Amino acid sequence: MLDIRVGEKGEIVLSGRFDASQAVKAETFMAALTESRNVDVSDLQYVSSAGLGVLLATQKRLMATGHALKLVNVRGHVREVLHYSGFDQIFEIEAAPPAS
Amino acid sequence: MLDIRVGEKGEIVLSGRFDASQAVKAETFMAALTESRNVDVSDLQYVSSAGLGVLLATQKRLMATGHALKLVNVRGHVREVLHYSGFDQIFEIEAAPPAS
Amino acid sequence: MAESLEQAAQQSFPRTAACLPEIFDFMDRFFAHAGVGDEHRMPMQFVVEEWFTNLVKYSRGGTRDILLDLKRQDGRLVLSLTDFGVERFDIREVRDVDVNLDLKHRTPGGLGIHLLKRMVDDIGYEYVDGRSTTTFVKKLE
Amino acid sequence: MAESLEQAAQQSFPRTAACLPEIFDFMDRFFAHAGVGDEHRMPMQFVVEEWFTNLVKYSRGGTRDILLDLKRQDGRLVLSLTDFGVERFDIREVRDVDVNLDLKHRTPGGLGIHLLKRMVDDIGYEYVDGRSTTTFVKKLE
Ligand SMILES: Nc1ncnc2c1ncn2[C@@H]1O[C@H](COP(=O)(O)OP(=O)(O)O)[C@@H](O)[C@H]1O
Ligand SMILES: Nc1ncnc2c1ncn2[C@@H]1O[C@H](COP(=O)(O)OP(=O)(O)O)[C@@H](O)[C@H]1O
Repeated sequence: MLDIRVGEKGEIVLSGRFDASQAVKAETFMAALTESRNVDVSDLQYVSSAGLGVLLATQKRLMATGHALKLVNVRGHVREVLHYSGFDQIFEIEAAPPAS
Repeated sequence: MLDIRVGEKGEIVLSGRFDASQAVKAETFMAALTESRNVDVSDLQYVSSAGLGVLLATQKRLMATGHALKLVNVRGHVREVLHYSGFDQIFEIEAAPPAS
Repeated sequence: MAESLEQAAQQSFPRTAACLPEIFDFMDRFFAHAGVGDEHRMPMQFVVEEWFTNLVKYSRGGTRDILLDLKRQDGRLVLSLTDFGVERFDIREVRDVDVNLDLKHRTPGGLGIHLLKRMVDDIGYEYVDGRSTTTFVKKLE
Repeated sequence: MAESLEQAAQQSFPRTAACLPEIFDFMDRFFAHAGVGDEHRMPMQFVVEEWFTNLVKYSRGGTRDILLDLKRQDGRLVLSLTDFGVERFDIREVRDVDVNLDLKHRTPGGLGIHLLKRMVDDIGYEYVDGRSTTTFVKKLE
């Protein structure tokens, strides 16, 4: 299951698993956005190409009006998938601080 | 079916039928909002108490930070339901211009 | 006689809000067939949705499909919902909510019954052997 | 012998993405049972999701459940998906997408296969009488 909500600083917090069974839910949430936002993925364990598709479509729509999503606290499997997808060229990406 | 999207002026456009089978979808969209918005219901044909519940919960959450939804182009069945619910006291409501 | 038979329709629906689109379709077809005016469509769908979802959410003991019965009779529209194998619950005994509270004190609960009572002219209730039937009547002229 | 038998599991799933949580549960139970390291969980779930959803979306002629077969064998994890009564489609023949395009020219399409190829060490394909099996191999040490 994917949980998607607005955090205390206005950032979008994604947690859980962003797979094809959760894409419609994420799309519905993202459709409400009209401005730049950080997307905190520190608690996102998994993302598949269905999840990447939602992020990419949102980025395209926001960039058309000069806005953008920024992905923060990226690590592990999610970091790997974003990297191999070339998403570092499309999104500003901020890695998670090394685990203490 | 309920369609929910952002219109050209940043307003939320609800169209179709806002019944209990569509409440989760609307909730997911509304969860992304953090600021005041107009909600255009000119093409909303139907709303049930499940739809009212989503509007009320969103209004409560936004008002806690000094924001609010405003309902615009309200008419017909939707107008009647909002009125009997006492929602005119909770939302700023703007009626649709008379049909020409 | 033949005409009066045509002006009734019955269908059972599983206990889930996901059925609502199907229920509304069924009602639309009956309304068209029975020549019920368009101004009644949304209010009567409202009544059926509110009561159907309440049965799904609250009926004690309910596991079977819910029967929706539509009739046009003597210038009145008669909608009834029957729930089988459940405890008694008479909608007419539910107290009205206060819709004049301010936002802080408002909760979404209780609006359904409050509103549906305003959309019909009469409500009946019958309970026999676990069969619970609520009937909503709307005058058409 | 007994041990090698324990290190395999098979299950069929209906052709819908709604099955994914069930598929991941099934994989998690097998991984725990077969002692496959945690670092392989997400990448292998990725491989299975991408290929399962592609079979659902694109397999020509597919109507039957899809078979997922998991094995741990000779220090390797072997995952295969079998689709019955479909046309031939060999994933190894799919050309790579360009992931270095700028946003304007990027589309979400094609990423699935591109990425899954990077998560496995070998891919096999077998097609016999409408039975289409794609096998993904990951070295565990
Ligand atoms: N069919 C029913 N069986 C038992 N209790 C019911 C039934 N319908 C309604 N109720 C009770 O009456 C209350 C008010 O119902 P309603 O006005 O539909 O609002 P809501 O369902 O939003 O609370 C419910 O919260 C429930 O406690
Ligand atoms: N099992 C399959 N059968 C037939 N065609 C397929 C299959 N899997 C993939 N394809 C084709 O390969 C393309 C790339 O697939 P993929 O990388 O998963 O991206 P996407 O599904 O997002 O387009 C698909 O668009 C489809 O045309």
